[in-house]
Amino acid sequence: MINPILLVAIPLLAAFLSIMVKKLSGVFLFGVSLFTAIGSFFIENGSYVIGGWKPPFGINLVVDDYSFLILIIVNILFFLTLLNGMWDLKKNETVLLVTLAGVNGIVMTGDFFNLFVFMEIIAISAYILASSTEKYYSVFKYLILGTVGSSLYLFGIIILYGTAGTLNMADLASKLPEISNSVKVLAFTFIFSGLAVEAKILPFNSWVRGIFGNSNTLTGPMFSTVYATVSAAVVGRVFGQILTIDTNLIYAFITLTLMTFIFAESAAMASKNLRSILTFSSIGQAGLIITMFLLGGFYAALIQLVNNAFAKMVMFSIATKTYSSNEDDDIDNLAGIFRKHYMMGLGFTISALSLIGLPLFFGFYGKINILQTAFATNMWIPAFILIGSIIEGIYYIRLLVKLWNPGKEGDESSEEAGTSYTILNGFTVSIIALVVGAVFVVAGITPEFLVENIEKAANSLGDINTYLSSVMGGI
Amino acid sequence: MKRIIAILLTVAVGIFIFTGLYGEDSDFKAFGEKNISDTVANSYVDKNVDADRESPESGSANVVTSIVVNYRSLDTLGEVTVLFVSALGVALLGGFLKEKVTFSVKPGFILKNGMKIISGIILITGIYIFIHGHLSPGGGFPGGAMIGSSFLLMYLSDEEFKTKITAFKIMEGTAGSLILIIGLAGLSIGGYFLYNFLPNGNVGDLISAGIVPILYVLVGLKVGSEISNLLGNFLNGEVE
Amino acid sequence: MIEVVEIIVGALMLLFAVLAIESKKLINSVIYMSLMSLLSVVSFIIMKAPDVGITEAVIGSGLVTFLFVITLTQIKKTGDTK
Amino acid sequence: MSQYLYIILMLVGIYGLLSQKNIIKMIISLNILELGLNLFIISTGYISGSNAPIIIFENDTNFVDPLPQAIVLTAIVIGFGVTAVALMLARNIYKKNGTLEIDEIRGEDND
Amino acid sequence: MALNNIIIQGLLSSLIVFFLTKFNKKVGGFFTIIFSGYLFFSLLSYQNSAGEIFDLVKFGEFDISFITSNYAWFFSMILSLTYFLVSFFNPYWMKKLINPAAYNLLFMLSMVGTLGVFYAKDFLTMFIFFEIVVWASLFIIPMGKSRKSPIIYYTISSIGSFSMLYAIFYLYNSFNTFDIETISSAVISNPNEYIFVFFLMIMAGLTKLGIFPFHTWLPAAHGSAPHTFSPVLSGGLVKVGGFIALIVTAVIPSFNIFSDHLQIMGVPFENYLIMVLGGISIVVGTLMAIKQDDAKKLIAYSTVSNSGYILIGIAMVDQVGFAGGLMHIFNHAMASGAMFLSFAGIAYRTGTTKMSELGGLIKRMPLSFAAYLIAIISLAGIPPMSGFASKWLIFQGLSSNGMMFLAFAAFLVVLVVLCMFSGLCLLHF
Repeated sequence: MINPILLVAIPLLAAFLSIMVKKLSGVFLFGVSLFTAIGSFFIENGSYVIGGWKPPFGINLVVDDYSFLILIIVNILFFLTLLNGMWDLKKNETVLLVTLAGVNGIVMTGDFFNLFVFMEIIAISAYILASSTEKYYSVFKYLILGTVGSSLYLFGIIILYGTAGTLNMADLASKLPEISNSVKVLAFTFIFSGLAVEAKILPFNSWVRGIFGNSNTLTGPMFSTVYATVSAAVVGRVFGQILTIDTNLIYAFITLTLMTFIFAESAAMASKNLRSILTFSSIGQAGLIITMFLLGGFYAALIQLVNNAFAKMVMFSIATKTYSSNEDDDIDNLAGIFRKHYMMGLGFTISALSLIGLPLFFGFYGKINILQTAFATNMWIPAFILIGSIIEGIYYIRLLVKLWNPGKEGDESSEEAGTSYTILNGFTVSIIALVVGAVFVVAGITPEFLVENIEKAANSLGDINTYLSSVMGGI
Repeated sequence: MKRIIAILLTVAVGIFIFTGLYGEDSDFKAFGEKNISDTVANSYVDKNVDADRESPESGSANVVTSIVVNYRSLDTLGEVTVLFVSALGVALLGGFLKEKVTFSVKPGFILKNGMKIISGIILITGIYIFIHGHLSPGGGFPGGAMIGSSFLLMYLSDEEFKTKITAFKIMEGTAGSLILIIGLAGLSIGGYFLYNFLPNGNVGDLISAGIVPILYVLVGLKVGSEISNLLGNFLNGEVE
Repeated sequence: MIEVVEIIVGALMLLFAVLAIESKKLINSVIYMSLMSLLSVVSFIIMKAPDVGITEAVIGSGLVTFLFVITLTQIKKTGDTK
Repeated sequence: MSQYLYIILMLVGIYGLLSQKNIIKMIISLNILELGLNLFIISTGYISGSNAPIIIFENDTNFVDPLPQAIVLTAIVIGFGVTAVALMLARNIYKKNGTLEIDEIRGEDND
Repeated sequence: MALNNIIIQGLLSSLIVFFLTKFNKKVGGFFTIIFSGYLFFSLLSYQNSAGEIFDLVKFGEFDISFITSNYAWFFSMILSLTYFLVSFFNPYWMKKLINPAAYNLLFMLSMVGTLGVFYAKDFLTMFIFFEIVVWASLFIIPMGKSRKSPIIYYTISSIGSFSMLYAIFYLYNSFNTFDIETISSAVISNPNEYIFVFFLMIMAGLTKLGIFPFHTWLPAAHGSAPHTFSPVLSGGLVKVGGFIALIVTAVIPSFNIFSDHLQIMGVPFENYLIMVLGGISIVVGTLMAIKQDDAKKLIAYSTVSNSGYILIGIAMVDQVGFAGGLMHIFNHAMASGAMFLSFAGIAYRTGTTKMSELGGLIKRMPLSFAAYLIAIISLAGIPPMSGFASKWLIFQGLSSNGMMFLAFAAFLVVLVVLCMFSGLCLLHF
């Protein structure tokens, strides 16, 4: 049993030490990420106050089942991503350590301004990681949008502070009924816009294409799994549990997220480029997951979150490795590449099929839960979700058919027609892909062993009272 | 055309904000009419957050300092980290950039030594500011910034000063590590991360407020070295 | 009385902001921006925030301006923009 | 009253971000936005007729709200870091593309 | 042998076949014969059992379970027989396939999927196995000629299956169950709600059967699939759509539910709409079939028209026509299977399926020719063959209900088919 603050403090300490002894920075990075990946299983539940100042006066870290689940997922993903991208670190070890600290902190924090600080840490590390692909203008767009978003978020929470006089999440949640409606609408809109930048929701996601579409084997999996998971999880914490929206504003937000889903899937349908397809699919999945969070279907949202995170990790690792090996990821030139890399192809295929929610794979369970939740609220939302997932299925099937079966239209597919590209040093990727694929299949047939924790997390996100008592218990 | 659209959007946002904030049914506290007693800051001012600690619980005369370094010290840690990361980022981007700033005018004798004197004065001012950060206005951030600007003058004045930049990395790393080590010491002694485990003394003394001045000095050193680092990298590209 | 000063300072800041955005030469807009942040120090002090005032004076109007100027000199060196 | 001016200052920054096409101008607009935001934050903590939150005499606690000041201290330093990174990016963009007008930058977005 | 064990063994057998084929192609091919035959014979014993419930697995909070019934036995017999017979071709085709291991895996998987659809106790189970059938058969098709036809196939069939999914969850939202029995007894009370569900659900049947608006995927998929899989597609998987139509119209008694709605010639207008679609696709399929040169595309279009017969027979719940429809399912499965297989043999020998290049085949491959001829005659509905009986029953049903238009269309089409196929035979063989 370890204190959750260590998940933030140890990586920071390692980061500060690693600039003094540059030689050991890689050792620090892998050791610390392994430590957090293992230690996240052993952190104690409860609320931890910093400096002994109890909330709402001090800052507190909250570890309930929800943040526990997210911490486990994020730290494991971080470690696997490092294993995949260890050829593309490019002197970013210290930045990655800081990123790890920020990610763990933003998941656990129970204070709105502290969330802002961790958001900035993650964002600036993201700008630096992204600029290692030397696509500076894309990074600049990301920087401008991210800074504007965090300023809007700060504006929102300051409006709340000026009205309710507190920055602590639990205290604010208990003071929320007294706040008048117009101030709520204003503050919620700004906080949502601020979080929507990282969460890739329209109209704030114009940066994603440049960043994800040009990613290398480190940044692609990192952004599409760790950052995506954390940003969605933060939106779930803030708008699912703390700032519950009781006005018609919720429909405006859901309209935005559903539009994000549909438009992103259509854009993925139109694009011919492996990383772009996966990019737009990530945007669409973010829209879907956040729709679920806003609808209150935390169980479905978390299942889809896990499904999307691991599937995207496998797919983005393979896609970025393909690009870095061949300097090209046009799917027409990649036809039949999985005939050469059978294991990667298997993992990629299972991940894709699980992402589009076909039976025998874990994604199907998430799909029926999503539909159940959506139907419980509204008749139109499931229709839109189904339309979007039809589109998603079509382009993923097109992708898989092309990558497995070389040959021109009209004659039998054959080995000879295959591509000349190969994927270099993909051993770890193959292993991880196979393992994740196996987990998807087993969890698709009997999901019990995997969904217990998710259910606990969803329940703990569902009831605010346990959260309040665990945080404000001292008062 | 784009301009007009921008104006329209901005005006729309402005109307949204103003109607939301100052509409008749809004209970947002108007300018200057705030009542501090209904915010959490009231207890910061009265220093009675934690009943079972001896009063004054956070002995720094400057309430802002006591908030920044004591009550909400994790924010400060995170902020120092932000500056740290941006210094790293400037270094990496400078590595891609590979161009160093040179000035057409070579600094003469007067300039060099005048700069040395002035930067020494600024340096001492900065150190004074963050040592007295818990008593008087200012503190770690402006003090550190002053240190940074004093070293900036050194950069500008003489060319071979840049070789000393690795010292800043050492200082940066040490100060950051020390902050975390004090925090972990608080965790081990008081049971809380960044716990104020030293006696508070009485308000207004130089040696008072427990770990607050120590932390603030460390924050100042770290910010100063980070800013010097950042400026150096900004001027010279990455320096290994 | 103090309110009048506040209003005047705020109005001047707005003026400088608009100038900084709309002026043709980049160096002018940088200078307008630093003037704006210097003025903001005054209103910080008026609003009883000396710490913020000092910090803004050193960082906001000192170092940021320096960074902008260095950037502009580098760009001017490698070729002029409008 | 002067709070309105600070909000308008933020709006001017947003307008600059929306309308300007030069990268340096965009960073300047970003700074204007952040400055207006900081002023607004401080103004929410202002109480007319109160002193700066520094204990000079014993038990004189007629202070303005100190928490926004702490927040703004943090925000200013973060803004400085972001500005430095942004300017470094601008230098890199200029070195790579030879321009700072975003309309003339091509070939970044994948496919 | 309990049903759920049979299904599980089928799933396992697909994996076994996969690794065996990796080990040796021919051995894997032979084992598909063994396993499909095993499934066929072990299902024979459920002829007279109805209402037995077998639980497969607990899927979250839902139960995946099977129930035996007579119509399910009938359909499963047809399907597993088709698979069994077709699987005899597999060992010889392994060397022509790019990906034999995956082929055998998906072959067995799609077979198990069809069985699961037939024996499903609730709609969720039905949908799960339906989707398994779709994606398992989907990945076999591009091993053949075309890389585009799988996309068409997936698009159309996912339009159908997703509308069915929407309907399923609509029902679950209102009745809080997936169970077919419970729902069929519950919807009688509120028929107007069932209209919506009826059309959404039969959409899946229509897409799978290739009825008129959705008929485009049949020639694309059947025409370009591997030669040994086309018979399964047209003889087997199309019948899954027939089964879903049966569930929606007959097992859930649409006649009683819509009894007080607008009746057209003794049939509720909902069913009549479906029958009209069937009639249209009879005509369309035949007319399209005439001008095809590729034999597989021709058979695919004839499949469209025969699906029209099946749909008419099933949607017209009248005693005689219903029997005709069910019987025609069997006939068409056998006949189209025979035709595709004979052409598979021809393609195996000659490498082409263009009929203009296949002159005088009767001398070289008399047996294939005979099988092809018999199948054609049976499909055309000429007396000695069983195709005549089923079509005659359908005509009777139609004419006894006075639907002369559909009867006439069907009859005319019989003539057209007759002329066409005989002409083709005389021309090309």
